Amino acid sequence: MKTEFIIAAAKAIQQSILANENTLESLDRAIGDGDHYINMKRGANAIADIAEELANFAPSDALNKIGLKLLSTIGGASGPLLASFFMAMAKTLASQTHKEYVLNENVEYSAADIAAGFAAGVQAIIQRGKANIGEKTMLDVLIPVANQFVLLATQNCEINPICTTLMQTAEQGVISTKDLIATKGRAAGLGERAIGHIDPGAKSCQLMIAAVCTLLMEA
Amino acid sequence: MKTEFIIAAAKAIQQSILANENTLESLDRAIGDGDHYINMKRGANAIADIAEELANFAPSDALNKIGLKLLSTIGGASGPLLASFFMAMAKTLASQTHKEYVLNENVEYSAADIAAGFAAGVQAIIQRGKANIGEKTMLDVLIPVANQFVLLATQNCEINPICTTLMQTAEQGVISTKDLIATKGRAAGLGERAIGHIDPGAKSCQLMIAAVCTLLMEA
Amino acid sequence: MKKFINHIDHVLIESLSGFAAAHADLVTLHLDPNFITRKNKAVNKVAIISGGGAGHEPLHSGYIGFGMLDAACPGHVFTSPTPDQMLMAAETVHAGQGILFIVKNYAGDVMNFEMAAEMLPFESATVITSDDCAVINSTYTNGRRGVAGTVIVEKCVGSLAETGANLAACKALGDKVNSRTASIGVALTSCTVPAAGRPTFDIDALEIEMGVGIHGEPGRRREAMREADAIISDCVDAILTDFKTRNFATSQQEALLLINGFGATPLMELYLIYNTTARLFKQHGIQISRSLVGNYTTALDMAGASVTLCLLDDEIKQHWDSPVHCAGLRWGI
Amino acid sequence: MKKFINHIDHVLIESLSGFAAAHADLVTLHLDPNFITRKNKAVNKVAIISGGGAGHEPLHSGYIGFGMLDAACPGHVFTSPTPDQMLMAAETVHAGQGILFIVKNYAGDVMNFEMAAEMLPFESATVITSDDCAVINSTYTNGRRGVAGTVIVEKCVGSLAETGANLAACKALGDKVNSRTASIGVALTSCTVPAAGRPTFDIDALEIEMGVGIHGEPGRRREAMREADAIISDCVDAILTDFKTRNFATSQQEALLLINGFGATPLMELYLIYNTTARLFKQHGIQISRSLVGNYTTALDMAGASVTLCLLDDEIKQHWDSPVHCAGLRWGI
Ligand SMILES: Nc1ncnc2c1ncn2[C@@H]1O[C@H](COP(=O)(O)OP(=O)(O)O)[C@@H](O)[C@H]1O
Ligand SMILES: Nc1ncnc2c1ncn2[C@@H]1O[C@H](COP(=O)(O)OP(=O)(O)O)[C@@H](O)[C@H]1O
Ligand SMILES: [Mg+2]
Ligand SMILES: [Mg+2]
Ligand SMILES: [Mg+2]
Ligand SMILES: [Mg+2]
Repeated sequence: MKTEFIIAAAKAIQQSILANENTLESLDRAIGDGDHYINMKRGANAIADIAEELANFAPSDALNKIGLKLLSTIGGASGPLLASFFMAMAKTLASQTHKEYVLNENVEYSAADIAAGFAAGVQAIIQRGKANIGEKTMLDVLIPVANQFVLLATQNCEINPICTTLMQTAEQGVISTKDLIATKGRAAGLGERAIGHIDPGAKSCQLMIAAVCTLLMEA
Repeated sequence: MKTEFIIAAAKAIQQSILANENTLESLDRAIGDGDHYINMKRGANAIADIAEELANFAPSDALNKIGLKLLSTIGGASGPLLASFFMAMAKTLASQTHKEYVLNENVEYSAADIAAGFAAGVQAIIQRGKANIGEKTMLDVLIPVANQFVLLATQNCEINPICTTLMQTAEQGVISTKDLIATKGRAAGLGERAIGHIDPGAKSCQLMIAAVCTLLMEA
Repeated sequence: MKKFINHIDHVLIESLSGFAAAHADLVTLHLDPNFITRKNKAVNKVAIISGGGAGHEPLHSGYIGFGMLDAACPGHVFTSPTPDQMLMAAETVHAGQGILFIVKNYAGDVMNFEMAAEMLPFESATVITSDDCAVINSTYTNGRRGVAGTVIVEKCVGSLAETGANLAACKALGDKVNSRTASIGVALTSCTVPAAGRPTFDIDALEIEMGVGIHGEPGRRREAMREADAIISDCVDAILTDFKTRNFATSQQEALLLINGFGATPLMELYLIYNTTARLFKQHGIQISRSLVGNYTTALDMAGASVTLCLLDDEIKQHWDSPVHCAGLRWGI
Repeated sequence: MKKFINHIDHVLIESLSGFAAAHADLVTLHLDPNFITRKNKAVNKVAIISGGGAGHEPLHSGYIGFGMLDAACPGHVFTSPTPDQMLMAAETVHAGQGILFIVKNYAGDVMNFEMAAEMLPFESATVITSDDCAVINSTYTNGRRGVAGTVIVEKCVGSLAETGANLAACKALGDKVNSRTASIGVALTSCTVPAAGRPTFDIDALEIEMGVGIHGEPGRRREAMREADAIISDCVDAILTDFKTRNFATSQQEALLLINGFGATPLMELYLIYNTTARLFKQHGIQISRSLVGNYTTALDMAGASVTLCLLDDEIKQHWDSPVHCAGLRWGI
């Protein structure tokens, strides 16, 4: 993996978030406080703004910087959660790096390494937010995706089928939030009234996953 | 004049005011603060409420009581002005009464006496409000009506033609306010913007005059 | 109309009762006629009485207490109170040194207070506040309206009266503060008088009313909605022009800046307005040394705000800074 | 959306700057990261820091000053602030006795403050306020929201900290006040977040949102608009039921009643609400001995109000009554 790719992925995510303003905003207006799009946009823009700076770092360090930047720009519930994700993923990847980093060089990671990093990120979200699957949060996308990712990577699947599957899993995760009662996050106060609405954080995670997968498949 | 007539007139006025809610309210909303109907209604209802009590008094005393009651119920600009009218009219009529009052008996007043009382009332409004004709206030109705009334009464006109003329004069007075810039009252702040709007106080005075004249003509 | 009310005929009494109950340590409510007095009657001082239509809360009842008013007479919503209220209030709070009425300059208020003063068995004087420079003064009209600057007049006169100053001195200070004060308001939406049940004026989503009165009276002109700084800049210009026209030098002057919300404008926006206003006045050489930001003279549920500048001198500053203990204004005590 | 703003990206900074300028005697504004501190740094006491999304003014910046907070960290409108703000604020106000964070119970706020606390080089504790009884508490959810009762917690803890009490004692008092406090809110209209540009929720002219949150979060249920007393009666019942469920006796209890406006509801209506609320609580044997009526925890331009009842004991009463000198709350000083 090259830091270049991380930067390209961050830009793809930014574009996808910006293109889904109406969706994200109206989802959070329905069962939250309406700011999820603004929060995600602020975060995505902040990362795009430091793209040049990130280019100087090893992939794991770049991911950690992204985490710290998100932590100090997003705020809200999604800020510390997404920040925790990137910082934990960075930590796991760093532990798999054994060579001194040379600028712009590729750092060798297996699909399994990256899947482990992703899973560690999701685990950090679980720890930080004390939520789990079925609580109508971003975890309803992230946990199934992490599980699939680890499974497929250890089965030595090709990148394209992995991406296709993860994108599908993420979409199913989004849809699964629709019929749930929320027990974490702002929608937890709504009881039955949350039913019928998709969780905004789940949707934005799916968008981010799709953006990165699409990029990988195009490459 | 019998106090009975004053009470009947008060009730006719009350009905006319209540029947013109929309007109009075929208006129004051356009160039005032929107409360003129509410003020007039409060005053008219308060007089209707004390009708029984009024029946015990001589006409001039009843008029004075009406003035005091209006003073303590209407408030706003129209309250002290209308109160001053009735108290001054009462004073003038009282000065024309020379016999001890016997309950329910008619007190003899010539049309000229009553016209003089009316004119004294209008004079009191002029003094209290320091306004005159052409300032887009109730005086644009009251001054021409008072002048006509005194003129016709001293010419010994019949009651019906007097009433017909006064009603016409009042209506002309109302219309005359339409093209004026206000220089007194709340509309004075509006400058040119007041043009095209009828003054609410002028309209309610015209309604009151018409109500009393109609009653007289029916009698 | 969506309001917390039970019946339009009871809004006033229920609200006054709530006010009196919430501030039972400070005030006493008298009904029929309605007026509110200080809990602890002052002795041997000029008694300060104000009043006006309801709907401008905390004005005037919220300014009853040590260092400010002795009594307030609330009228119906946006309607002047009546002389019987003022007479009874005066009788209750008179403390041997006469009565000073503080009256906002509206035909109704002026005439009702005038009639009360004529009937009053005590010595009295009246300060008429007329700080609203939206209405260009003219000998042909009944003059400028009294708006948020009234709070500054009541605070300073109340402070002076507490020192035992006589009626003439209190009136003189009130007139001075009033003359050194100018205000202008802007409405984004209309207010709705409960008894009317609908907005006093219609206003477009893209319009503002520049120079609006505190009863929703139309102002100087209807304008296009613009960014805050452009609107505020016009307000600042109106105030500076007003002082200039009245021959008050503003450059190098120390001043009190009051940003007043009309009732439905959040504090967040009022502070944003303060930020720009203070900057612009400073650019004109005015030194803002005292500030007040909040809902001090409201117009029911109108969205909008007014800017008030009061040119300070040592006397006004002293009386502004002195302790005050009211429901709506409190410091030093 | 009709607001006094220049550009949605500058609302926060311009408003904070206005706040700091208007209260330059009380506070200092720090930018990037944004936080506000007391002008005069306290010495040798627990430093109290709160924070949360902007749009609830005067919460929290308006409660910085003697007897209340040492610093506040404002987030973007309705969005939790971030750990870097809290860390810098803590560094600036730390006075040798550790840091107490007061945090309203929202996933975002709790997690951001938690991360700050983990990174903090000082001893710290956190009081999480959760007075909103609209959200029926449950082990399955992240619990009740922190709303207007937060002001009472901040006032009392601030007072105790001023006496030199240690971190554990401050945290204990904060937790106690929070547990003895219950609130519920009602919205008549939605608020509009500047960056969103349109109302957070749609609501009919004949509907209210019972149990609304201070960010316009939906509440218990959408109901038909009714007369004030009927709405308030439901609020009172919700609060009494909540205390009962939590095994707090309310009968014969002395209490503080806070009627809080959400931003666009006039004081006149808030006092009317106070009137009914106090009467109903009294009918249930509660003795209302302290009151606060006004806009203390707002939701931008939302029309609506909340009722908060805090069951007093001698300790809470003492710390509520003690002198406080902030932009948004001041007495005895
Ligand atoms: N405890 C939690 N665990 C995981 N995700 C959470 C948790 N709380 C909230 N979320 C996610 O955060 C999203 C809301 O984010 P956002 O709107 O940015 O923050 P806020 O709720 O503070 O306004 C929710 O849709 C949900 O997916
Ligand atoms: N100085 C005045 N002289 C005569 N009439 C006046 C004067 N000022 C106001 N008015 C009358 O009072 C009317 C308004 O009455 P009203 O709405 O009841 O009181 P307010 O203006 O205090 O709200 C105006 O339409 C006008 O006719
Ligand atoms: Mg949100
Ligand atoms: Mg009127
Ligand atoms: Mg009026
Ligand atoms: Mg949020």
